Amino acid sequence: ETLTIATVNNGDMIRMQKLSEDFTAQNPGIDLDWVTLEENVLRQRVTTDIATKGGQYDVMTIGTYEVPIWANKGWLVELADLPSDYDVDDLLPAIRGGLSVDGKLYAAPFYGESSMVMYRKDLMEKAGLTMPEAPTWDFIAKAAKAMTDKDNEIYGICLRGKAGWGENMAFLSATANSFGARWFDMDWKAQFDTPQWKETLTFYVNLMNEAGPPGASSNGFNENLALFQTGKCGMWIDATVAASFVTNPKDSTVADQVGFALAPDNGLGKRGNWLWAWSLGIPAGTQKAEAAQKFVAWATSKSYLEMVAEKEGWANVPPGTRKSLYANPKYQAAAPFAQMTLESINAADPNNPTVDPVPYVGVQFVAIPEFQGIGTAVGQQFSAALAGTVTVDQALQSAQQLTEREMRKAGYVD
Amino acid sequence: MATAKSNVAARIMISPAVLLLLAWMLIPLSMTLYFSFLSYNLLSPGMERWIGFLNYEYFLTDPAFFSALTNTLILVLGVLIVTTIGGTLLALLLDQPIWGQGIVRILVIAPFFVMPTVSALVWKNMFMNPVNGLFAYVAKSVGLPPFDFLAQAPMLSITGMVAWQWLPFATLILLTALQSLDREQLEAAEMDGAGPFSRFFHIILPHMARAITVVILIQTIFLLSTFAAILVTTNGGPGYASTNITYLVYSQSLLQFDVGGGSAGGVVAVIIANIVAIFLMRMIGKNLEA
Amino acid sequence: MGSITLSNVKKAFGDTVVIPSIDLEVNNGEFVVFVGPSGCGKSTLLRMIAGLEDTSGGTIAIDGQDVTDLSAAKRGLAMVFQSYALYPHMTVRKNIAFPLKMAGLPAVEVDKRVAAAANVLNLNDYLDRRPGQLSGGQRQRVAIGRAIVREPTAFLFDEPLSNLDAALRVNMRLEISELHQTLGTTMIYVTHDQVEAMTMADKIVVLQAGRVEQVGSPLDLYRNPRNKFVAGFIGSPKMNFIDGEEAAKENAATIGIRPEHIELSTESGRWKGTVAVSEHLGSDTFVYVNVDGVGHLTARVEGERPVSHGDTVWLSPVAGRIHRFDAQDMTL
Amino acid sequence: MGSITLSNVKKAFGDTVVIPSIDLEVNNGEFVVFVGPSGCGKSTLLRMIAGLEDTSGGTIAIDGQDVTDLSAAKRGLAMVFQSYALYPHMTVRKNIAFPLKMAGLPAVEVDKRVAAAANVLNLNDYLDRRPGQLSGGQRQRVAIGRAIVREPTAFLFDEPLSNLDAALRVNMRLEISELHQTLGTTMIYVTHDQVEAMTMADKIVVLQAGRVEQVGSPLDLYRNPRNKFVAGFIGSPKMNFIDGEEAAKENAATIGIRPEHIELSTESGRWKGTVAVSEHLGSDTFVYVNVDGVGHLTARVEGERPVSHGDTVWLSPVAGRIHRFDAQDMTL
Amino acid sequence: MARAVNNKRRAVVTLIAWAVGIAIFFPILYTVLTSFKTEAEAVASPPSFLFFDWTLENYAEVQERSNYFLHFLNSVVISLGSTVLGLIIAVPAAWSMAFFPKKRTKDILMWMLSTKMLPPVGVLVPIYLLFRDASLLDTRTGLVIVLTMINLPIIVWMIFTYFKEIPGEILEAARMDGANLWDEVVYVLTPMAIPGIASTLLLNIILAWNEAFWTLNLTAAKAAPLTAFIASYSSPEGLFYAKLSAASTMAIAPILILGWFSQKQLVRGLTFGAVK
Ligand SMILES: Nc1ncnc2c1ncn2[C@@H]1O[C@H](COP(=O)(O)OP(=O)(O)OP(=O)(O)O)[C@@H](O)[C@H]1O
Ligand SMILES: Nc1ncnc2c1ncn2[C@@H]1O[C@H](COP(=O)(O)OP(=O)(O)OP(=O)(O)O)[C@@H](O)[C@H]1O
Ligand SMILES: [Mg+2]
Ligand SMILES: [Mg+2]
Repeated sequence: ETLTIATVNNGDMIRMQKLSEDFTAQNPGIDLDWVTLEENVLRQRVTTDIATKGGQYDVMTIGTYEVPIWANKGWLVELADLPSDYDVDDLLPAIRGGLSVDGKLYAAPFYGESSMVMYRKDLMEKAGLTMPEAPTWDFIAKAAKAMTDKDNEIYGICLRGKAGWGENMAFLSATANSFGARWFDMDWKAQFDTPQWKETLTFYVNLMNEAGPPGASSNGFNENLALFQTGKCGMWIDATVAASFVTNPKDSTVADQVGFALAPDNGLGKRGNWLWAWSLGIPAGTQKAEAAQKFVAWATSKSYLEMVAEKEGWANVPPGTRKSLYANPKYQAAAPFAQMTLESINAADPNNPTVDPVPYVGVQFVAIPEFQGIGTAVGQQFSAALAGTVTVDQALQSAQQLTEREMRKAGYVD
Repeated sequence: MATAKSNVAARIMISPAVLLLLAWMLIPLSMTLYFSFLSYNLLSPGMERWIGFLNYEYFLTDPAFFSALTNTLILVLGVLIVTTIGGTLLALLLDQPIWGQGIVRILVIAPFFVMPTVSALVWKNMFMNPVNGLFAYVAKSVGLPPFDFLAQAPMLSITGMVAWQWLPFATLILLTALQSLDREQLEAAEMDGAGPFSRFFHIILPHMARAITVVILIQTIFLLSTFAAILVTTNGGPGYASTNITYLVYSQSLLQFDVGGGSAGGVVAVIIANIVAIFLMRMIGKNLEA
Repeated sequence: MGSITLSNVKKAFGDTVVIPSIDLEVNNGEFVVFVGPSGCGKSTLLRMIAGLEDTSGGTIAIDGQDVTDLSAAKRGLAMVFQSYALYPHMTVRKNIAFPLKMAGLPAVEVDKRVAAAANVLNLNDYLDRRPGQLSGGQRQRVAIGRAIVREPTAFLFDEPLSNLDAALRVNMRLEISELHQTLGTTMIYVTHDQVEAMTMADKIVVLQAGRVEQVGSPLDLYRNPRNKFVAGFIGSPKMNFIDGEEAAKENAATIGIRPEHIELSTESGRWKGTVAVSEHLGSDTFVYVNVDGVGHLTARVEGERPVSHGDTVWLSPVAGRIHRFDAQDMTL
Repeated sequence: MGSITLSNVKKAFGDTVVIPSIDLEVNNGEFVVFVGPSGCGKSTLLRMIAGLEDTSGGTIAIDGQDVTDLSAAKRGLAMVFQSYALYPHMTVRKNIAFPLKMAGLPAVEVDKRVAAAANVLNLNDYLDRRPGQLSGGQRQRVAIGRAIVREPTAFLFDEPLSNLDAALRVNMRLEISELHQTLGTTMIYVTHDQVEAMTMADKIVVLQAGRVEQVGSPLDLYRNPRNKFVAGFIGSPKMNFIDGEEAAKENAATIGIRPEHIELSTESGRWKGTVAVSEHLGSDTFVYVNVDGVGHLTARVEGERPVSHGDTVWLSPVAGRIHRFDAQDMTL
Repeated sequence: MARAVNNKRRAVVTLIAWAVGIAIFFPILYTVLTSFKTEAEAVASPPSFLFFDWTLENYAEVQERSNYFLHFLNSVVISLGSTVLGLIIAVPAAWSMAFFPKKRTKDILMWMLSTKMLPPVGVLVPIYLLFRDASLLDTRTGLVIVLTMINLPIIVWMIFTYFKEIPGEILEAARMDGANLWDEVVYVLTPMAIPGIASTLLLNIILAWNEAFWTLNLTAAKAAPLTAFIASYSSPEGLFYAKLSAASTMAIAPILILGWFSQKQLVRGLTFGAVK
């Protein structure tokens, strides 16, 4: 029996691929075929496959966005037969909630993340400021300007600018939440014409223009990581998983100078952080559901974490899924960002993401099928605003129009 | 040379190619046509319903459509202009007797062998990146602020990248054409008192007209469906600044999984491609006959 | 005016010396033909005169003025190429007008001159066709038209008729001769067809391996070839050469007799032989005869002679028409 | 054996009738030459005989057997093409062996026959070369080798020499004639060069616009052309035609005199005229004369005659050599 | 009759030509160089060209991470397979069009080319569904079929222009020599067109090798060629320039080498009848 597993090409997944001999040794008779793809390609491939029942994959790596939608359509196998030592209750509640529908688990989290502030202690010190544990946006703006030294290629803040619902819109949606904005009101009416959005976007564009790196409108996670690692960013607000990279002296020139803080807020009760988990799900069409479930259980089990710790050190364990990991002193010692990560994850509430009530689930996304398209299209507009090719007002207006258009077409509003 | 028997054989021999291509074109195309009248989202299977021309209405009134159309034209024309002019100049250069001609030719050909994705990645990350890219480094070392190519001039940058890939192709064809020019014609022109420029414009260029047409035809075919370079570098942005028709259809059908809308876009793209094709064939037909 | 003087002109391609050294005088208005076997340097010499090829040494003067370092465009010569080298994308009119256009003449003048040239060459009906739509002879005429329209100091022709079929070649040959008579311009003409050479030239230059073997009028060369090479090269069918005993009788290493200077008899004569092939042209008969101890001889007989394969015939050279050569192949 | 009979053979390309109807008999062992102006249907006729082109009507029989519907491969004929049509990717040996290979002969037999053919054609030294490495004449020989190796019932040649230069053409002409004498096989030969026609043919077929104008031996056609067309077509230089008064004197609409049948005198004669051009070939002189009231006449004079442009000369036809034609151009 | 050229002029032209050639080649060169750098050096400023610590660790890592050989093999099978299949279909068609031209022949040829203008995304979903039903997803066979169909028009055109250059008389000569249709094609036509067929083969292998839309969308694991291999490096976490360069080098090297070795063939064939 051969399982075809579609994975995203990030470090933790690749490591799992390398360690999978452990699984095949335990389960003779099961072979693994890996399809490792870049995130966007992966999403496109697996979605096409599952929606057309192509049946090419037995295990898919999917995110918290897909799981509720797909589970509702009955496309995913419920993970009901997990082995007893799996300990479902050990999963972090926020994550588990995001992967369950009606209390049933449809995908097992491989790693989870939220977002937080990473900053350079040395530069902060040089600027004469101290980073509070839970900063406000005003402080961030002030610090960013103070740290910026463009002549030496030091930019106070690096934020995502590359268009995409999972790129700049992840950051901006989450940020908007903290500014009191939301995607839709309870009647699914788009909200980009509200002052909250205008405030969010103006703040973002101004901040980036004054203290951001050049070319920010094409920077995503990867580009910002490279910038931060080479010492060109004062602060970076992004995924918690980045913490282990920026503190790894092998890749990072600033490893010993990184500090962490919660994502900023504006005093409205919501922080600008998101929640995401790359998870393993099993498509309903597969003939090999049993073997697939064995694999999923293996890859997301406690023992897998221990195996990684043993082989690669605790700092490299996939984070953000299990309470037990954060309770583990060895992990806390090896990962100085552990506490901050946990707090960030706990601070996100997918079911109640915004200041004002919304009809949808999801912090930095809206869990409806149409969101990928809308999110990316809006992302394009905001990216253009950042690049300066349109004004903030124009970008918001276009965003409003296109969102209304798509929602009308999809039948949410008349 | 035709006898009745061989004519029958000729018909039989051509039919596999024609029938296969006909099938390849008609079957998916008719499915696409059918889908284009449905409300069909891949993520909502089983909810397809007939909605008439609504998909077309949405696609054609999409604010992105107009810029996609212009961008498609800019890209195709831009690359064609760069490659034909550049290719002609390069061909002229490589036609001269030089030492190590073989090696230079190899160097010039190389970009044609590079996968479009790889090329886009390399240009984007190692050259055009405003912080780590080589261009930024050069700009900084002469005291200029680095230019953010992909954000400030996305179409220009993409055109440049694609042109780099197609330049060798144009050069090769034009070079072969140039080398087929009867040297005596050039000498005759020289005797007739024509200087280098006159010789180029009156003799060489007209001689290469046919080759240039072929370059234009083949490249247009490939350029109309440029997509990897955009996907990898700008994702069509910022805004719609670098979205072309192909990318727009791609984003409809594979980012939004709106098969109905994507199919409508596909049909529109087919129509546009055919308009271009008819136009090109006219031009080619004229030039290939002579 | 159009006199051309080559002094000590040399040409080498890399290490290969193609023309060791040539001195040559072409007088104004003369029709000079270069002949010689393939590869002997005819084209190279012509191209050096044209300015299409650098000289490796020596000087070329046109009308007394040294043009050795002048570019082709500035020498004021016109050239007609073997391949015609017409511009395929231009109409006949444009082809002919091209040199004038390059010279920057006003349109009215251009039209006038093109019309005149077309008249001379009977091209009026074809002015708006492309070269591809013309027959070989018409193309040839266009090429000439392009040359004459500019009124050059001299014309250079490089085997201009070799791509035409036999009948057309005869016509064009006459046309070029007439043109020369009409215009009176100096012409240098390269060919390997010695009928052309004989009929057209005022002066023939016989070349071999880049050296001038003999210069003279056609009949001069026909009658008094300086050596065996020239003797064999001029005249058609080729001169018969006989060596050995028969030659010794005439006190020569080799003797040569032209086929038209052999008399054929079915009764008696100097050499007895058998007919191998006889070709009856109506006007003449060519008889190829094997003569024991002498070899193959060709005889040309006027009119129709009823000889055929296998017949025994006698051949006799016409008195006074025997050419004698020494061991160095020089005429005695 | 190799007799070929065409009965009422027609050919039309679409609506264009190229050959209205032709009857022709080629006897075994004959050397038949098709001549005629360009486009008259020579190649078409040959290709129909070969089987490369369907007939539009009538029958073709080889040795009495109807082959009209047989494919080219099965008619047992061999063809030599104008372009030689050698297989460029095969050595000379393979080229010659190809038809034998197609016929499925055993390798030993193939080798033997190829060797024999190569011997006949003097190709032994080139057997391992490719056609691209051969000279024009050698290629021509390979093409012939490919034809003879199979011992076909008849050979078909379509202008096989027209791509060769003058000197080579003479040689190859002789070789083909010798070959015919050696093999004795029927040969049909298309040419527009009438020297070839005259010298090679047993029987010449003169075609015009798809119709047979006359069939006969070369000298027959030379002496007794059936009409003006044949008279003008056979013989070189071309027959002089005179009409009007001078013709009326002979009771004809037109009279014709061949250049070799005109006597030239500087003192007296029938027609007085001025020399336009005189071409001195050494062996002969061609004199082009303008005669008032008669037109341009060409005279061929043996040897060297010191006449030149502008001289006044008298021309007289040789008695009994005048051809007379009626108003329908038929010989009287 | 090439004209002799003096050496000074030649030297100047050589200099310019080399400069231009190196400029055009530079991105590839730089990629290859970068693949031997460490990640830190890859983004270092100022960039280093030759004087850095050469390392093979990127290749080692890429090799460890993905099954390069499988992807490579798939690429070879798919590009070769589709080209050969295309040739098998195209040769008879081109033969027919070149030697038996009809009034419609040119229209057919142009129509064939115009099918190449169909934007692939427009028909992806139908093809995907058809392939799913025919169980061709993620199979080499499936990809061979798709790429054959995509490149068929180009193949037909190229072979057609090649055949056009072969004089009809040669085929007639073969017929006179007793060859039937099959002999004619096998012994005469095909060998004569070998250079053309070779260059068609090459160009189409290159096109198929680099085709990144269908190969990515119709494969998963088993049939995925090198384009999919690249897709797994195109945006890993962190911009690993050096590893990306190594993967890129590995993906393009085979075709680059093939192209270089056969460039004479390729150049000859790339004329598409553009040269008369
Ligand atoms: N560019 C060149 N490089 C080297 N050798 C050359 C070049 N051009 C001509 N030659 C050589 O110079 C010699 C004379 O050539 P040329 O073309 O002048 O001969 P030709 O008398 O015109 O012959 P043909 O009658 O065949 O035209 C030949 O041996 C030829 O090979
Ligand atoms: N395939 C064809 N379709 C239409 N007309 C044709 C075709 N082949 C030949 N013809 C016409 O048939 C006539 C006879 O042609 P053919 O080639 O037999 O002439 P030819 O006597 O061989 O001339 P040439 O001496 O120029 O070779 C010509 O008018 C020609 O245009
Ligand atoms: Mg020459
Ligand atoms: Mg013919």
